[in-house]
Amino acid sequence: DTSGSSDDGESLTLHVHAAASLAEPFDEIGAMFEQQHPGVEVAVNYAGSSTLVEQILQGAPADVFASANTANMDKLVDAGRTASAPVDMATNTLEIAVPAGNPAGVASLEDLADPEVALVVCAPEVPCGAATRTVQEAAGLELAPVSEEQSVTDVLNKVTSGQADAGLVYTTDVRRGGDAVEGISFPEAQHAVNLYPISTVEGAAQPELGQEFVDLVTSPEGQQVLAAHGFGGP
Amino acid sequence: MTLHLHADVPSRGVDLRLQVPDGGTLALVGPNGAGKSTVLSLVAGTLRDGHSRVELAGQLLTGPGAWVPPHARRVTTLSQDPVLFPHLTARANIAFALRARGVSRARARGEAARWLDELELSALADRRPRQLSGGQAQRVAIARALAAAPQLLLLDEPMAALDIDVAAALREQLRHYLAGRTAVIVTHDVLDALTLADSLAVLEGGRIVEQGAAAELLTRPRSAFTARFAGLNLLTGRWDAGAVVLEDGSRLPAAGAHPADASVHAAFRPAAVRPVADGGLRRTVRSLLPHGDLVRVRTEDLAADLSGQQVAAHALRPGAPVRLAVPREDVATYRA
Amino acid sequence: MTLHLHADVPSRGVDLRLQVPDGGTLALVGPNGAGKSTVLSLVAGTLRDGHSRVELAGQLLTGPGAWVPPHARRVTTLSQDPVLFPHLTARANIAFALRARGVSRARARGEAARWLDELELSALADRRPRQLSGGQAQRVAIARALAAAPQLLLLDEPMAALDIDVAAALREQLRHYLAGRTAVIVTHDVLDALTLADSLAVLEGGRIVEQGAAAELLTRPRSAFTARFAGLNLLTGRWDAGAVVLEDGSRLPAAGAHPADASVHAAFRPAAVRPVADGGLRRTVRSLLPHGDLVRVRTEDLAADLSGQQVAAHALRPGAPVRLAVPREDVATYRA
Amino acid sequence: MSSLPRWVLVPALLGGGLVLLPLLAVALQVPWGRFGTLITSDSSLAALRLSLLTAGVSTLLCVLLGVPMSLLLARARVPGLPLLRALVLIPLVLPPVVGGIALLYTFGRQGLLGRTLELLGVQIAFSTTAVILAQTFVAMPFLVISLEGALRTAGTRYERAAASLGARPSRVLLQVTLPLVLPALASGTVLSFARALGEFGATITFAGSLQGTTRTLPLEIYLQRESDPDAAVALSFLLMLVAVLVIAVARRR
Amino acid sequence: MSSLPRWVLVPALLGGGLVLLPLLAVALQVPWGRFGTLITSDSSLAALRLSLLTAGVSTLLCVLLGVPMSLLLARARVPGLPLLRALVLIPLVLPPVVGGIALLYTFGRQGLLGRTLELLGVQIAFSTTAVILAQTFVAMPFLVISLEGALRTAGTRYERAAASLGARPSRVLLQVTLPLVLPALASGTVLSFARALGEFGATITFAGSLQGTTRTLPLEIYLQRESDPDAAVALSFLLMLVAVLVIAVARRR
Ligand SMILES: [Mg+2]
Ligand SMILES: [Mg+2]
Ligand SMILES: [Mg+2]
Repeated sequence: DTSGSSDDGESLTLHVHAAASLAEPFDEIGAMFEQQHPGVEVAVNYAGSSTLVEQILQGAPADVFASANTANMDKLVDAGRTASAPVDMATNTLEIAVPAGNPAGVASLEDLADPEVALVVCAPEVPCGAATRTVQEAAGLELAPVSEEQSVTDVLNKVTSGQADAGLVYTTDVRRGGDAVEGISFPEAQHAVNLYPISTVEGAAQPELGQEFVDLVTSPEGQQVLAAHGFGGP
Repeated sequence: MTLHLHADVPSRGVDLRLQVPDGGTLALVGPNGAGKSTVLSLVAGTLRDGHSRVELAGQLLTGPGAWVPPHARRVTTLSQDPVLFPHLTARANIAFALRARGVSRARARGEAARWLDELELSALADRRPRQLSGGQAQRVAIARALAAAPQLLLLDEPMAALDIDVAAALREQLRHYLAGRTAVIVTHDVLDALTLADSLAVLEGGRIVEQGAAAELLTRPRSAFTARFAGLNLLTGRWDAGAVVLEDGSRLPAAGAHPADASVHAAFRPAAVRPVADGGLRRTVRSLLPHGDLVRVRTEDLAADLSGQQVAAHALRPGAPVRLAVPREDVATYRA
Repeated sequence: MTLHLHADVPSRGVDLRLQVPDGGTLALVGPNGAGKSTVLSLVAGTLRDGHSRVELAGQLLTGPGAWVPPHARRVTTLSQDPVLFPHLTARANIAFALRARGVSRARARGEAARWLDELELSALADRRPRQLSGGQAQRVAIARALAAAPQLLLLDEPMAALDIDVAAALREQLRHYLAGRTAVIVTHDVLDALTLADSLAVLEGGRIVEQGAAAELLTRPRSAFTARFAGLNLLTGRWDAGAVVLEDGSRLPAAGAHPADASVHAAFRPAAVRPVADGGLRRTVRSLLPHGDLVRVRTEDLAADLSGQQVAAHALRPGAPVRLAVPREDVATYRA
Repeated sequence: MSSLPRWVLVPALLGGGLVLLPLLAVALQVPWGRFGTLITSDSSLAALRLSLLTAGVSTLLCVLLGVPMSLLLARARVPGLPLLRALVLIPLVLPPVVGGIALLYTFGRQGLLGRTLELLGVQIAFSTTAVILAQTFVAMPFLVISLEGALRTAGTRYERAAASLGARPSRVLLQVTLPLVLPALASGTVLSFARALGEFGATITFAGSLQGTTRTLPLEIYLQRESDPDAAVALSFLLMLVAVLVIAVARRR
Repeated sequence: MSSLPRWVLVPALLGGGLVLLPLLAVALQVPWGRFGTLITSDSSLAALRLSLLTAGVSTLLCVLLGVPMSLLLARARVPGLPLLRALVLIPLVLPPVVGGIALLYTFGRQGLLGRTLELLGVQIAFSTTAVILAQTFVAMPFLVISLEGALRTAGTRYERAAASLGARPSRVLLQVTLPLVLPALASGTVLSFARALGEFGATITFAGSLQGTTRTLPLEIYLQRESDPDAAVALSFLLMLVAVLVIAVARRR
């Protein structure tokens, strides 16, 4: 049985749908949860938050949904598929990512307006792009990016591969990029703090376990893991 | 297993009726496009066009409200191309036909071996078609067709792609196997018609222009095509006291007895024609071509096979006038 | 434009030398697999195997250190399949050959029209190959080949795929065009050899077994293949006072004058053979086949064209003994 | 001897370079020292195992369903066949993500068939079955395009000969038609397998990405890019290697 | 008449359903009332325009480079040809994202050729050129696979006849070989165009996404899914429509 939705008591699978940016902390929290609940397997489906909402609405087995923004969590709420009120579990703020060595010599947000700098940002249609727009307006800057990507991951990849001189990504992404990127924080980032809500899903196969997973994430233990990967507190 | 056919395919301008008695072999001859292939496709069931009717051994195969698919007709076609299945050995090709009619695997193997033996193919049993010569492949195709035990065999120029020697040998074998089997053969070769068929139908423009016993038709042709096919000269005129009076008034002495003024055909072999100094038929030489050890001289409407000496003595060359005579006893006449 | 060829292709067991003088036409005959195609491919430049040498009009086309690609050889092949370009009209097919040798577009159009006219194809100028009959297509192919103005024309069974009538007409046209052109023709048809070629080479097993003037070779064949190809009976024996003494001791009276005991060939037409009650050569009938208006009777080694009366009078049927005689003057003899 | 004009080499080499250089570039990026370790990690092995299993089953489905489709497209004479052929080939050119959306609309819980299937207790989306469906959807046209062309080229003369010998249609199909197009069938099968193995967009959209259940090798590569780019490159190279082997085997005659 | 056994219909219809139902499902989801508005928005039109332009140029490149490659693969007689053919066909089966990574490693600013190109003042990253390169990379094998098969099937007898008439290789190629395989060339060209039009993964990985410069229709569809799913479905349907038309034209004989 690969669907994992069996409740024959032998082994239970908890289906967690989490935004791709949560991959590393959630892998760790999942392992912790499995340790605390012998016989339970945590299966995390990582993808863009909007894809996850769509998949849950189309019938993907789901116990927990962790979104990278409130807009997508709201979609699930509006569809009546949340089992409890969503809880904010983390925040994330924008940071400038530059390739190792900072070849374009970027030092501040203003430098990104330089037409010589190949800047990559998220498209306004996706959450990180909305945040970028807010920051840009707060700083009164006119940025001319060479690309407006679908996801923050695509932005990060353009920077790590050296295609772009700079990109606007979340703090956690700079950390994920490892040695290939350097992060430059800037004060305007505080104008666009991104909230990560988490909720159990209506119609879940494991409602109690789901709630326990949400509780673990919001517990000090879980928060510590998130912080270790660069996330801010709610 | 008598075949009754009414071929009526307006799209190809074919409208004719044919019949082949049980055990008989009918040769279909005629120029390209005369409708020979149409007839074969109708009988084989690969053509369903028009308002045709095919009845074999009392069963309506094609007709109003009737349609027996090709595989259920028990009509097998053997064509110029042996169409041996390239992925099967000679033996397996023959066994295929046996298996197709329900013979068990074990018996099919034995029977295939018998057929291979019969056609002197045993040494080639395990060869694939591409390892066979044209004649060998065609022999396998014959064995395979016969192994299918068809009620009617269709032969579509079966020897056209073979070397002369091979064709002659195969013709003999076919003659043996066609005896007693009902068959239709389409051919461009008079030898096929004479060797293999009892009756002959000459097709032109989708119609039958001559029909009858093969030997009779080919010795007493009535159309220019049949005469050319049979290798004979054919003239037509009125009978007048031991001679045929042609359209231009010239007289061709001939054997036969007919009422005066009767319209008659005169047929004679090119080898019987000789050039003469006086009398004879006045013609103009069109071409000279070697013909075996003789020279075939063609005029407007006649062919003559002459020796080199004759050609030289009468100074025959294209454009030259010539007078041609035929011994009376070599000119067969019959009512037109 | 003399052709000198040394074909040496060990992988196909071919090793022979040939020569065609300027303006001459050589016929290559022989059983399947004798090496005829290998010779043509070597000359055309589509085969580069072995240690062969091809020299045309003084230029080394294939040889040690020399290799002229096919398109630069000015050697054009005309085969059984006309290989007309299917996307071009008859006119454009001919114009292609002209354009290929650098003729301007305007002149090519005019010259193509001339060729179409010459071969009576003008009415078909704008047809595509699939709208042409076999004979028409082959005439376009001839026009196209001639329009290429090759130094050497290779003909690979050019009439093999045509109806008898069409083949005969085309043979005449080819004869006209080959006069004065250097050409090699591969054929299975004695008519082609006699009509089109001045010299003849008989190939067997990759070697030349007979070679000489076509007319001479075909009236005085020296091999069984050549005799069969020429349609003659061939016997070999010792000369003894106006007769050929065969191996079994029987005597065949024959024309000629040779030293006593000389080894000689005797050749005679099947039509010259007649059955006799006494004497003659003792043979057994193998098969009877209609042959024009006669019957071709085959024995172990002889063929006889007899009338129906003769067959009936001597009760000839497969297996029956027969005594065959030939008028002395019809038996040509020559030193073996 | 080839009789191609020599200038043909220039664009041919340019084109070859355009395709081959990127493959070489990936090979150069592979961290060869860690290659073995990277491709034998738990998640890599799970992905490889799942990929081979699903691609195998998908290929089987492609053959079982695609061969009859090819036969109909090549042999049947009904009006509208060109349109049908075009429709069947769409997955070949559709962005796989759109293909995944289309599959969701069909087999998803609220999809065309999904509701009925749900009532019957069958859950397809986000299961290994969904991966197989997605792969079959994108890979089938490769089989059809290979086989249909071969069936047309082979023509019907052997089939007509077999029927003339009295063989029923099933016998003709199994003993004549299919053996004759075996090379094309083999080649189409292998192309389908390779395409199924490389399938990404439709899978992630329709089946999700769950280790051991729906996370095939391409999805694992995509995920690894985030955390361990070296592993992603190593797995990409592995995938390319399998694809080359598989195509080389398929196209050899 | 078709002589297929009747049971062939069952799997054929199942397979047809598997491919056709999802297409139907998308059609049913299209918000027909707003269809016109959705596909004529600024961003949709910019994406459509860019897609047609880049797919057109890519197709031209596929023909210019792919025809010579097909000729070499079909006619040249050198050892290792099956391997070369397999390598050239890889993009057919490679997950496009991996293709994009491979292109990055080659033409990226720090790639194999990218550094040299950068020194020469050629900037490929984030340009329309990058989109065209990505599309050409993934679409070329479609042209090669169509044309090479046709060239093999057509054989060399017309070419040999043309050479025998004295035609030089270039004349043979342009006036005999190519006209003879014109149907396959047309079909391969149209398949390439369709594939280029649907290209997504390699483009987003290699070229980025900027309205009017690199954001083609598939990227626009993907982006619209985030903000306006109705628009995404409408654009998907438009893309399918173009693909069907294009393939139907290509495969009609
Ligand atoms: Mg009979
Ligand atoms: Mg015919
Ligand atoms: Mg001459």
